[in-house]
Amino acid sequence: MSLFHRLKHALVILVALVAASVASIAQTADEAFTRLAADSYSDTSRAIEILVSSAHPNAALIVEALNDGRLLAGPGGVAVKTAAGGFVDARTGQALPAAPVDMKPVRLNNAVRRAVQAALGGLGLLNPDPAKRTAAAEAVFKSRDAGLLPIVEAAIGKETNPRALAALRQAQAAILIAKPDTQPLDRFAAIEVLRERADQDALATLRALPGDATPALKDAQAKAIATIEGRLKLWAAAQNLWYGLSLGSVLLLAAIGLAITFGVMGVINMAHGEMVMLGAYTTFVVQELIRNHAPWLFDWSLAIALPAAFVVAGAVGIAIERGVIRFLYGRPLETLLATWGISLILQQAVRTAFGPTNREVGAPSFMSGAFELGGLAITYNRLWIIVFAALVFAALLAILKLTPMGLQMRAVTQNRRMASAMGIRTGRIDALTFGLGSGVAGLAGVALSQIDNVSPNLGQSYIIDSFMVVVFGGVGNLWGTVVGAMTLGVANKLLEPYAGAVLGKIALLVCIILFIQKRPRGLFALKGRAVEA
Amino acid sequence: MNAPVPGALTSSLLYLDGVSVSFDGFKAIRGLSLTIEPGEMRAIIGPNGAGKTTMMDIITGKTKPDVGTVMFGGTVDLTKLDEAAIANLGIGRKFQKPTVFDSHTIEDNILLALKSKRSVGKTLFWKTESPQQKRIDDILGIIRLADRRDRLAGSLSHGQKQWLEIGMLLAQDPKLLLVDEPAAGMTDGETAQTAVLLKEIARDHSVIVVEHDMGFIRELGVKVTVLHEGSVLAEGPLDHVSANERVVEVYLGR
Amino acid sequence: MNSNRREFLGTALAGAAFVGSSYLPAAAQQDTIKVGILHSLSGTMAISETTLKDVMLMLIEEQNKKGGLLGKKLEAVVVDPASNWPLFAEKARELITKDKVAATFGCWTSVSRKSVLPVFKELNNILFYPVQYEGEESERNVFYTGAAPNQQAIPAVDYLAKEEKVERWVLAGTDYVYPRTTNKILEAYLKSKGVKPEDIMINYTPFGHSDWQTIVSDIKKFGSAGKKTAVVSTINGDANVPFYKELGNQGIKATDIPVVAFSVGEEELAGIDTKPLVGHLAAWNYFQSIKTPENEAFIKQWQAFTKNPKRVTNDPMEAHVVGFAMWVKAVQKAGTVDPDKVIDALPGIEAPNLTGGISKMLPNHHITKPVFIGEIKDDGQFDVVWKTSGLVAGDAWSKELDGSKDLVGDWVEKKCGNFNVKTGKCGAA
Amino acid sequence: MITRFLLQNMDKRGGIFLAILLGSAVLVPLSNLLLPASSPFHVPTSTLSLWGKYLCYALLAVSLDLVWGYCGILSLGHGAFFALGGYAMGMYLMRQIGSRGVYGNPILPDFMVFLNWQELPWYWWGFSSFPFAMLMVLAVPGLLAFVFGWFAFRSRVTGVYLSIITQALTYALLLAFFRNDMGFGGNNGLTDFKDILGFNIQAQATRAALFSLTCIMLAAGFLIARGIVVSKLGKVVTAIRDAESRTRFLGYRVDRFKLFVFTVSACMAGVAGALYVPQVGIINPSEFAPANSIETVIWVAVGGRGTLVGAALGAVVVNWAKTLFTSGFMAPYWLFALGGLFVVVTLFLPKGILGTAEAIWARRRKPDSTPAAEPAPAE
Repeated sequence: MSLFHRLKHALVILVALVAASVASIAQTADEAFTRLAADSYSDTSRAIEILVSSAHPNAALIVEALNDGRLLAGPGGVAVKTAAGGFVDARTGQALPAAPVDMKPVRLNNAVRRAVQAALGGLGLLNPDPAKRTAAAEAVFKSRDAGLLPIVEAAIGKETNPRALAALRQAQAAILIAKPDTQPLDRFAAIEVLRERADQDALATLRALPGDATPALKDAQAKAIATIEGRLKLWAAAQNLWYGLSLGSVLLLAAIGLAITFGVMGVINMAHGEMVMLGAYTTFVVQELIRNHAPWLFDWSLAIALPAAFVVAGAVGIAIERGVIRFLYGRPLETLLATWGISLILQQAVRTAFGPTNREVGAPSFMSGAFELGGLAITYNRLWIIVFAALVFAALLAILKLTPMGLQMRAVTQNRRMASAMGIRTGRIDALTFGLGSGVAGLAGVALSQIDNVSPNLGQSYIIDSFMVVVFGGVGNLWGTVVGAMTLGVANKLLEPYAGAVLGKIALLVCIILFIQKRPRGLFALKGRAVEA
Repeated sequence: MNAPVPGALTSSLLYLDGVSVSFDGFKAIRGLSLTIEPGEMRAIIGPNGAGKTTMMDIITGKTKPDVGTVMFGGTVDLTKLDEAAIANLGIGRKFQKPTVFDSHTIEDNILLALKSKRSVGKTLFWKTESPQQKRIDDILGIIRLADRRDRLAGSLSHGQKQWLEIGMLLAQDPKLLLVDEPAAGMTDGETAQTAVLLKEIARDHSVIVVEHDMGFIRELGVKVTVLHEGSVLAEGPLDHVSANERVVEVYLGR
Repeated sequence: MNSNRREFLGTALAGAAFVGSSYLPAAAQQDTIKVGILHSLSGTMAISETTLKDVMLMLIEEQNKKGGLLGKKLEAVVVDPASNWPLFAEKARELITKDKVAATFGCWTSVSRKSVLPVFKELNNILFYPVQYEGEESERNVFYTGAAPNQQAIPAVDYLAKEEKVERWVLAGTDYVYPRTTNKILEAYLKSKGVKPEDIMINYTPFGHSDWQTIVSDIKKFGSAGKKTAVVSTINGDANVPFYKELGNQGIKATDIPVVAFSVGEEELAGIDTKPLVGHLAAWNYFQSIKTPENEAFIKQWQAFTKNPKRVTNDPMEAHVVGFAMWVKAVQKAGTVDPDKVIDALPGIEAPNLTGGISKMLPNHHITKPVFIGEIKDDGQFDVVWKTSGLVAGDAWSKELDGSKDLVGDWVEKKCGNFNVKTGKCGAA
Repeated sequence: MITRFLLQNMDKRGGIFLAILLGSAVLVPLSNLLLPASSPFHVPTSTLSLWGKYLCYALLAVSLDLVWGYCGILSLGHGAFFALGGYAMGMYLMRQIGSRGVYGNPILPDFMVFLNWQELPWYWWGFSSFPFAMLMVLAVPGLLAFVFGWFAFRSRVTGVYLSIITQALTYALLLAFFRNDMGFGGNNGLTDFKDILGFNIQAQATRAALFSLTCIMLAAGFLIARGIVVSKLGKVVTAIRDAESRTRFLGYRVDRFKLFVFTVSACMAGVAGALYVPQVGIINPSEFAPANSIETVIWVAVGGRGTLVGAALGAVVVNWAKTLFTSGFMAPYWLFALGGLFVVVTLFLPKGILGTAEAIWARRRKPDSTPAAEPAPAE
């Protein structure tokens, strides 16, 4: 903290524009550049401090370069590699004719990184971009540095952007709460501001109220804390629900292909997980190709991987159906064994082809990061996965209900002989149905590559869960699969805070076992005398 | 042969009253009432979907009715019992599609059906005594399979399987037999023989026969109940029933 | 073998040991000296262990180029225990009795080591175990070339407390013995440094845990209490990738809440986009990025051997390099591959490690190692930000745990692995 | 009565199998202990313990064949019963270590000392007594099977659904036993055993005795299973497999028969696990892995479902192949071989080795006779 502290004090000086002699700037700058070249974290931190406090004309340039790893230093001096690829002398700002020879990038550790961010943040209070000002105010809020109060208050006076203004007021409130000599009236106002902010950080700030505050203040503080905690509890429940839905959508993706092969065709495909794995590896291969040949397409890599994964997994599925499963219709348990064997072969084949280690699948920019929605933190990748799961489900439903192929599939499922008599090529439909189920598993693989390992073991970790979802939801009913997946996902996440991840999962498994006793054919089972032959 | 038990609600052997059941909104049986007297043989006819098999399912405990009374022997409420208990009360059933144990020998099929204690312990330490062996031999004689007793049931022809299943019913020695389309898929000769066999059985058992084959029913010469859309349409001797306009309408379409 | 009935019917253990040891000189008379490699090549552990098999093949090939050992060529015997623990025991027995290996290099998980341990004891052979583990073990037939907890966990915590001013700790691990023990040790250590119990959060997850949303958000919550917070991760294997992905997505940056991991190395990072993870830490005894001539030569050799210029190296590989060098020296010193003589020769043997130091085999069968703290870089490598001034001796028994603080392993003087300094006896308290 | 029960209708195949087992029970240990290693008839200790392991698997396979081959219940969780039996034995062996553990605690096993357990959990009480432990070897798997089966069979969960929930059962147990808080040693399981009934567990004589005992228990398990199968109860059970509802309409309480067979089978699997642990030297939660249970199914399928002897044969053959395939140049290809085996057996050898061999034999002898009893697909 002390570094931060000093830095802020330095900023006061900077902002107040206390005149500094050109000579002293030059002298301190000398020290800073020597330190930058010293290859020591503490020297680097100190150098930043000096540069910023002495208002070196190139301070922003240097600090930003350091942050991006573009700052080079060595016995020959300090240079900045510009974004365009050229080189600039850090001291003079003049372009260098060629890449400097004896310089290495200045290294960062977390301490240096924090110093850099603080420097950027402090500089940011005056940034013309309101978003940067907001971020800077947020940094001040977290530091609660009393030395910055005058600047913050000055900034409030000039601020026109409402978001930045709110952030600045909160920063002011945070400083006022913690500062020992604040007037009680100001503190009351500060507590009110924090109560309105009402998040985890506000809570932490409120607790920083010094112990010698008046009883009335303490009372207000306690009330504000209670209000915030109550609100947070509600948000926490909502957040949990969100996690549950997100887990549910992952389960749905993993299980929905199975709902086709198992639910519609009655084929126990233990190699289903491997179809998911193949989808994930297809994503990897597509991304490798894009990285090597067309890097500008990277953000589209998943979109390109989707049809590829569908085709790869679907084709493997069709091959399995034609090669093995079609000889085993009417013998579900034998199918189970054969497909288990296939799953072992596929796993080891992938291990041989791609190596046993995890493969890196990158996230396109639109799937990285998170945003806040009220008190909810929503990560983009989870959001996209939920959307994707819904789309896949809708598409599948449409295929089954609306297309001629779906009609034929249902016909074959319900009465093979009759369908055959009506001219449907049942063998072809079997293969296509299985291919569809496998292809959908491949699509799931693309999505799962974003949140899980891309390794030969990927599929195995989902197979039991997938079966649970399908069986729980009721075989032969796609809606049942959705309800099953969401129920299991939410139940799992609601149990987790109380029972822990492991016990929660065990409890859920036991519940499913008991549930199947009650409804042997799942939540949405077909009834009727035809059920048992 | 079965005197009504004292305190019984009815003297009939089987008594169905106001029975209804529906599957996913489809009413398979609606307000069905039916009475079978001890020693009676009854034929049940009706077009496809009339609820014949569902009725059998209800009597044998496979399906539970939504509403209605099903009493056996005047005192026992069949809706409260499961299949095994009902079978042990003395209700035997022969399925439409002959269902025998394909991987057992013909003799073992009869042995399994033979009236005896059905508990786990009793079967584990079972030893076939000579009276039981004699009964098995008798039945094998009746169903004309004595010379093939060591063959696997799976190797029998369709008609022989029907007989074997009737033989198994005999071995069970039930008070009431439910026979679902015994003549289906048989040659004319076999059909005639089956009718003779059933009449023989009916001498000391109550029998319900479900059948499509009018000739077969005529041969049996018993009271007929016509089912339609889950309830009784007509009842009486075959000639009487076949003269009924509604019955003709149902069978021949409008 | 001129044995008679009585000998065999005598004390049976002696008999078994006799059978075991009497085979080995016979093996030595053959043309080659066999070295067993006991790493899973299929199943879930293949992800980590296959590499170690390749390293061993490379080292043996290298030694043969130098003329072999005791004038004979070395011969690698590779078996695949298929990530199946009982199969590990079976394969160990096969290596020793059927293939008559002089020593075995192998195992990764603790349970696989525990599974083969009785076999190595019974048949009196040598196992080199290259992975960091929970300690609390010192066996005559096993040489532990990976880190004990005091060579990895405690220096890392010290670093965070000192350099990053961490006051609040999340100890997150997979629920098995290594994290449990390490966290027990760390908890005791932190408390002894004045950390309050409410500033320590301990969390365990199952193997292969993939849904980290709740736990990461809990960590975030725990970290927003105003004090600097860090996560000490003993999360194992496959669970790391989804964990780090979730960290990145929920925006937990190393500057806010740094995560220091003990099971995440270059190989694991090869499966992750490390850009969001820059600054998170790992503590190891070796990093590929360490610039020493030995290490650069090794990396070059390895990439040439695997014909893959991008192939990474990691800590357990270095452990095998050091262990193999020590074994070679001990065999040369003993003049034989007879396990008893080699076991006696090993303590005190020194071999250069790849980071510029000289590691030494200690009487407790652990080795001295330097400790490095590295920060993850955006290219999947580590940038060493701190290291111990010298080499740290591996403690078989943790000083932080009540049960083991009085125990030392000493196979040279005391001839036992659990000598109790209080009672002055081996084992029994 | 018991002898009559066990030996009724003994056929040639069963007789040969029994003779081999009992012969091995006597001759192999003798050869191991008495013959010098140079003798061509000497059985080395490593072979002894390897085959001891195979025979434990064979007993597990026989128990699975009893429920799957004859009753049509495809249990994908039989490994759970095996592991529970193993844990019961392991707990006994742990308690036998006494104060010889590394920490020298006379009561607590090492892993408890190490994680600061203060006292022995209640479910460990009594395991220092061998008879009690042996009772538990039977009772724990038996009870679990009984409770599980009571629920499942009563509510008529059959076929694939049953398979999937048995898999869920063993998976739940896997997760539970992984937890260190359960007090079963977590992932490391129970290990470092010293002696059994006072005999050193690593001694050659003990190993020989354990091998002998395994042969005898396999023979006993085979006899019991065979006794059940050829009795009238066995016929009922087979009838259930082929036509469950028909059996019900004959008045048999299908759930009770299934429950009986399932429980007996679980106890048998428990015994197999109990014999396995002292010979392998470790028991850990990975034995609960669903993959292990599925592998057991393939042993039975390879040997010949519904033949008992075939199941034992399948277990030995597959595991022998595993030993072979996981060494030398074939090492990385074991999973291909295993996976291929699953596919080939289901496609081309639905009756397994023994069933196919028998069919060929029967055809050659009596070209016109009906094929042997063919296990119909279980639905």
